[in-house]
Amino acid sequence: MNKGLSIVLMSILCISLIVGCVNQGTPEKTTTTTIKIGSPNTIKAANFFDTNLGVFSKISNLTLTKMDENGKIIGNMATKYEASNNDKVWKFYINPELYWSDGKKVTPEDVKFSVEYYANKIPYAGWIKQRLKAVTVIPEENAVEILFTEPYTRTNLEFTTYNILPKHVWESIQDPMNYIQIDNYVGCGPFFISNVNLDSQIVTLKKNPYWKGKQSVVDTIEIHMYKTNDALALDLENGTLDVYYKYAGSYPYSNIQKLIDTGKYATIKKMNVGLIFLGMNLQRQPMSDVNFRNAISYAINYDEIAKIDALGYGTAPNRGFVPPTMEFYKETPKLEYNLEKAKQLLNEAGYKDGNGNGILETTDGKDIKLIMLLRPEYVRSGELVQDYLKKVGIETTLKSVDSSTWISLKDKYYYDLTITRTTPWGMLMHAQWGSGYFDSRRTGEGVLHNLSDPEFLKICDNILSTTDSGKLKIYAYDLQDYYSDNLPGITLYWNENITPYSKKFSGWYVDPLFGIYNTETFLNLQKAS
Amino acid sequence: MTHHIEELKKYAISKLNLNAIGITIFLLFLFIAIAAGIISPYNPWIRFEPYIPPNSSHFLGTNDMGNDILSELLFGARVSLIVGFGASIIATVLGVIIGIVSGYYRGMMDEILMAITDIYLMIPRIPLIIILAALMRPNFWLIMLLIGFLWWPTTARVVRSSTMQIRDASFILSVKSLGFSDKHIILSEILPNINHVIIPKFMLTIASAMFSEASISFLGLGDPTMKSWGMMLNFAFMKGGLINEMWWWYLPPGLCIVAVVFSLMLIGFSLEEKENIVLGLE
Amino acid sequence: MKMRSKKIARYLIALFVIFSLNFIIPRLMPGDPITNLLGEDYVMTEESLQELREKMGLDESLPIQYLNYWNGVFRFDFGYSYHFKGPVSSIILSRMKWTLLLLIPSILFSAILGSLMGSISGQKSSSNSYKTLTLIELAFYSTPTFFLSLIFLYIFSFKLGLFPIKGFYYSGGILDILHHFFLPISIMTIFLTSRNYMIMRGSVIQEKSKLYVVYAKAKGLSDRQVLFKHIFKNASLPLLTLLALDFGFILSGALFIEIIFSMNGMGNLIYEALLSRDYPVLYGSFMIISIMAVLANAFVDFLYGIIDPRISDSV
Amino acid sequence: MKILEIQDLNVKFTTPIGEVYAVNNASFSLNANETLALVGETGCGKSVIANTIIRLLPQNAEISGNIFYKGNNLLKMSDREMEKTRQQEIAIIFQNPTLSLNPLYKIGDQISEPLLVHKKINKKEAFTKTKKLLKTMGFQNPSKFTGMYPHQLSGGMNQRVLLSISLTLNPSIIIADEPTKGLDNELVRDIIEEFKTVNKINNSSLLLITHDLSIARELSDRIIIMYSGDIVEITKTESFFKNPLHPYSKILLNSLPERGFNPPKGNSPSMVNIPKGCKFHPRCPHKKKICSEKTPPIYSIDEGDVRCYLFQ
Amino acid sequence: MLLISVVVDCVSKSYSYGLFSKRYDKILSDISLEITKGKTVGLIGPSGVGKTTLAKIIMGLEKPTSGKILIEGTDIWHISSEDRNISLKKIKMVFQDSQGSLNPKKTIKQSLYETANLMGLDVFKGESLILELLDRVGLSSDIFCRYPHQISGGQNQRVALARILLVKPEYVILDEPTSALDIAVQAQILELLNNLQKENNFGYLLISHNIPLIEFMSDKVVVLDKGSIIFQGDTKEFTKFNSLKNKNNFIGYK
Repeated sequence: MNKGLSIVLMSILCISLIVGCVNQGTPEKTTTTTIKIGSPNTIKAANFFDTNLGVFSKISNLTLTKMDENGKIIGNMATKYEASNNDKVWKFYINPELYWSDGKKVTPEDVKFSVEYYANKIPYAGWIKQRLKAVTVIPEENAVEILFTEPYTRTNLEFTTYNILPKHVWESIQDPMNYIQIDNYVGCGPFFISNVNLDSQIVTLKKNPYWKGKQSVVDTIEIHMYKTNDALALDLENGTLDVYYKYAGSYPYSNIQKLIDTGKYATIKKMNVGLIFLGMNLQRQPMSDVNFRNAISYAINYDEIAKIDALGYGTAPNRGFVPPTMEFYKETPKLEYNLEKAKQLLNEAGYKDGNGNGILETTDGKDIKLIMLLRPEYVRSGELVQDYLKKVGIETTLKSVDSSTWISLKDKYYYDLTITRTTPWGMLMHAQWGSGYFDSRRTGEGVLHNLSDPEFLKICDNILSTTDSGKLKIYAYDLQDYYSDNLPGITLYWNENITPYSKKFSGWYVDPLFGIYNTETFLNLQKAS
Repeated sequence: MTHHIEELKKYAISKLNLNAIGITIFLLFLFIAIAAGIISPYNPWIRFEPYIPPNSSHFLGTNDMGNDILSELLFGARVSLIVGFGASIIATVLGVIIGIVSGYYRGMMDEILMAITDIYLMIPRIPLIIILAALMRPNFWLIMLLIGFLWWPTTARVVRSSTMQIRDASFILSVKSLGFSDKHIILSEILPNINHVIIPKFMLTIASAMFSEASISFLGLGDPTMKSWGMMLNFAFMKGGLINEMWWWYLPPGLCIVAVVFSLMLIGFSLEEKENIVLGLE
Repeated sequence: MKMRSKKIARYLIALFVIFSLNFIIPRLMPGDPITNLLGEDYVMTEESLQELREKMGLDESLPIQYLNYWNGVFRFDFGYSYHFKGPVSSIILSRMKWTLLLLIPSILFSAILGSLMGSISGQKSSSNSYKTLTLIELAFYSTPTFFLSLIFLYIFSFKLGLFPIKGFYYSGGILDILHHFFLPISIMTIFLTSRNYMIMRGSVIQEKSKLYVVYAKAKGLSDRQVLFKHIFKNASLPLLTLLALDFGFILSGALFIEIIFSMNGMGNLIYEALLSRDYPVLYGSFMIISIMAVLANAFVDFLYGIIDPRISDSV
Repeated sequence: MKILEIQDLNVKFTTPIGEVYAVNNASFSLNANETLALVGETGCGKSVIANTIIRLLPQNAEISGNIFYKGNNLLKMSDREMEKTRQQEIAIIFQNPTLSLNPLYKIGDQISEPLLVHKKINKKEAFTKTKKLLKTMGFQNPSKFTGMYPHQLSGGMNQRVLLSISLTLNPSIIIADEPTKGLDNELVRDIIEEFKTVNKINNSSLLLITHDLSIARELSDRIIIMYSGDIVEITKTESFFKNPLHPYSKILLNSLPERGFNPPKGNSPSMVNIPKGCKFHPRCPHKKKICSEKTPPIYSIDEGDVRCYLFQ
Repeated sequence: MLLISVVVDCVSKSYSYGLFSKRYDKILSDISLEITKGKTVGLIGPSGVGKTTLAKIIMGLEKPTSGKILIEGTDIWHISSEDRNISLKKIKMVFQDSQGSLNPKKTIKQSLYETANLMGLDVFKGESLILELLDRVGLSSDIFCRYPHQISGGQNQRVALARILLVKPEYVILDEPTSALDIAVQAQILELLNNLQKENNFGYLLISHNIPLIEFMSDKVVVLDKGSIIFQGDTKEFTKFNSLKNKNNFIGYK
């Protein structure tokens, strides 16, 4: 019987080696150029309006506008755009050289259809529905005019995120949110989505044969989706992939050095528009006290957090919240780590350890014991902050929850402190400069909506009522000063987004919104010699 | 039982000494858990330079926070064993009570209790505990309670079937006829006679609980404030320990879990084999 | 007949309770499923939220929701998933086939390997080489699946480059699928084999002290004949039962393997549904697993009836 | 003709509580066509002898001596040879018939199994033979019977199945280890009849191991009395009941119902605390000094062999 | 007469299966007999006719489906459970499986002491009484620290008897008390039983399938078959009945 067993085991070993080797030998097809992107952003359904597929389709279904390298909004599908009548009428001139991947021409009708389609069918485009009066096509100018019932200054910014759809394909689709299509999403960019395969977790984009613009050297783009960062990192190190992409995110800092050591990759470092911050429940004592907030801002060792959590890819932030990469950034005082000052400020603000148990008390004599609500990825920062606060006499309990629970608990204001991040789009939403995270009149998954100070709301409204860049600058400064004085959120660090790419290709282009994933990148990519 | 086998059995001695290995490993870890405060080189919460590879002052280097990994590991023994023991005590107490009541009193009570047990057994436990852990927010004690309250059915079944085997034994009938109370019979007559199924089951439950705690922690649903081995592993994988080949970070907690679970299973299985009881079934 | 109807009643009650649990537990959880329908940074008006809520029936009172829930169960309609964009039943079916592709070969291989090795080891329980084998198998049994998967992934896929790191397939060919499945199936097989091995070993050790085994030897059967003609069949009964009872356990092993190998199967589906609080998918998955677990138990009961005549006679 | 000869058999077990001398210097022989009863109290080592003959003792047994079967020493046989000897030459029946049969197989399969294993004939043939055998054993409807499972039959029926199995290959020796223990009087009656039938239709020798003197009386030609691992008396059955030799034999007979349940004094020694010298001496009414010092040898006298200094 | 006996009056027992089922298995039907102090009633019949069930019913371990159990005139199922327990104290039972009737995990000493405690005896009095009783049943105190499996079947049965003597019953049911014992030991135990009866004026119900034993021990014999009594009378009549029946191959052999 021993013999029989060993035969079984041997044959299993043999099969494994054969299977392993046969597939090893599959030769790379050299006739076509394929870019393989590894991404931790996974798609749940082959639905065009899936958050991540929406990002991936930015190069297949162009948006009306886009953001350039410097954060300025420029035309994309529209060669140019203009706003008139107090920002109520927006006119977009459509590039006449665009063709859908099935050969039909892109017309203003498609844009009109898309805008109305979003307004009527797509829940997250509710703002369009609320304001939209009419969309008119001006055929002679190859343009569309979008008319709103009220002024909307952020239209050009909003339209950086809406992929224009081919009317002849989508008009028959009644329920787009639940529409599933695996092959051939007709697109008008240099590439179109040719296949969304969830079983192999690959999204494939092929060259749009009717693309009239600059021709890419890339024939196929494959986006390989991974459920764990480890597997993704291993495939990158293997050289199976060409580039890493995560929407609004960086390659994990801890894995970068190893990847660079393979010699196959270079990195693009770009200051993140988003950031990591300590949010506070401003409706509760003692966080509602600006002096308290100010005092604890001195208790945090920003350099250490940046070192431990961002591994040197982070920098100590300013009191003005907004990172330098944003338009109209104002230099506000640096956030400072000064334990003595923190203690002194707390003392001055009336937080004293009256009963000598090592924990400070609020003015009404209760020990300050705070609950810090965290999603798992911020646990380490949380541990650090907990330790810092302990040093000034504040007890903190960490509660780590999954993201849905986090959302529901923070919406119910069941927390004292939380650590969360802002995304590039998030920094731009609402009245920009991160205001969308604080304005109590809003709701949303990632936002705290905990600030109802009239002064703050006024600044937001000011921003929302103008497209004039001179005025905007003033208001932006106001907002940053407000942050600096009131500290509704304390930035922990500003960080850099690192995107590793294979040295086999060069010509990567990065925009602040979508990182390297944009048409420019794929049109400019060159095989490195 | 046949006399023939009885006669031969009297002569047979168990040659299984595997559990000596198990007991040695387990006692070693028990010692570590108890003496963690004395034998660990540092306080596991103190921060040194992060990501230091092993050297003479940090035998297993430091982690992403700069905590000494060896100290974390030694303190982790305490946390992991408490989870295991706590959960197992709850599960065993529940299982024994339900099993004995069901097996001793039989009848309607038995029908109902066993129906509940069967249903419990069919529920996919790991997914359920993942949900419940997410629902009630990860907390060390809570995870322990949850595992305890979900892991009793197998014990209950074994205890029930052993109880049923001996409830009609003459010695139970004779003490019953002598006028002893049910309480006395259960505690003093039945319990000592089913010890041999409870103890290995208890050991296996500890192993299973530690195993589950590690799995839950790996999904990020563990208690981040407790440095259990599962949480250490979670951070090691989350912060690039595997990718950066920092074997000193992810292997030790992994191997410790394996070793303790291994030792407990070894003890459990050896005891079960000795008593010829298969895993948990009638 | 009585035993059988009692068994059936018990299975039905089990299903009822499990189904009801599936209804209750997700609703006890904090986190509004509506918020999870939207992307992180998008804003939504309260009306459209309300509209969606109505569409999903979340605005009804709990008893009504419960009735609707049962109504769905009977029509095999597990609702609609806004996350996965489709009827839950078809989502589950499409995922299930891959999970079964992972599970069925592993269960089969492990049943064969585990029971063979376990029974031989049980018969020769005092032999040192089999004691060593037992230690090795026990070590595998003691290793959490995720840990084993990560180590294997690292060694075989990364260091040796033998197998792909993620997914079910790349190009879709049979060899390609095999290539992708080899490592996950191997891990699952190793894990389940160790488990079957331990069960079988214990069971054989128990059986071999029984009189019929001694008698079989006295009939002049060799050790191997005794093992495979007599002990094996009797000893495999507990293995069968445990295989059915621990269906959920086996499936959760698959969950971790699927996450680590980025495989889009049932395990990952549950995990994703859990993180996004996708009630319909959660119910659906749990229900399918529960139905499968109950069916597995019923099937084993049925098998028992065939294998063990004492059972069918006591009916 | 001696078909089985046991010479100086010693069986010792090493156990946690010490060494157990289960059989000491046992020598006896079994003649062709003879029924030999091995009688003794529980734990006196009689079953150990049976299991030693077919070599089914646990591994911690230490055996010395010789067991010659038709001139071959069974204790020196290879495992392979021994497997062939079992059932074909020497068959055994255990005391608990229901537990001796595999609960998961049909009676027919279990009866024909020795034919399949040893004779390598096909299943159909084996079944035909099985049914024929069952008919001769007095089963009216063998076809129905072969399709049943052990649990569907009574203990007595199963005992008959075991007997049938032991006859399948016409062995030279059948060992019956307490075939009637735990059975009702009625069944005991039946089993005795069965054995008588077997003796008629089969020319095999029977080694009957029992603690029940009445069965020994009904079935056996000769009788061996064991006490605490020692053979104390070997005699013709008839003469044993008329004139027992050993003092132990006497008290044994006196405690029989028909002799008025006369209780002996004292208890048999336990396995580990065996008295020196004659093991029976603490209870013996005739004990002499030498009895507590030296184990008496076997003395052969007219009526039989006896291990007692009274016959010096 | 009633006051110094245990009377089984028209007792029937059936078991029903399942919750909703109507299926009954009738084990005993209309059994009546009387156990008198100082006398032995032999109960004989093939196995599986309900002898043990009857014993359990008399012991109060099971409730009869119909009929009465009167212990010295008290119908035990028509009184409170406390009163029943008091009545039942008068009846004790000796089991067939001598080895199994003592807890294998307890030493002989523990088993006996527990019983003494139950009887409310203090340690001192208990110990002397136990020693006395051990002597009475023919055991020396050196078996005190042994476990049941370390002593022989006969000794176990003696311990069981000693334990019963401790609780001072008036009636003892002997369920196959010697069938697992060797013949020589059987004779010893029977002698002991007879002596104990003489000393304590016990009423015995002796259950056995061994005819010579029944004839040897009993004053009256009851023959049970298929749940009903087919014969009841004194031993002489029984011998006659038996030899008659024996021609039709009814019970056993000699």
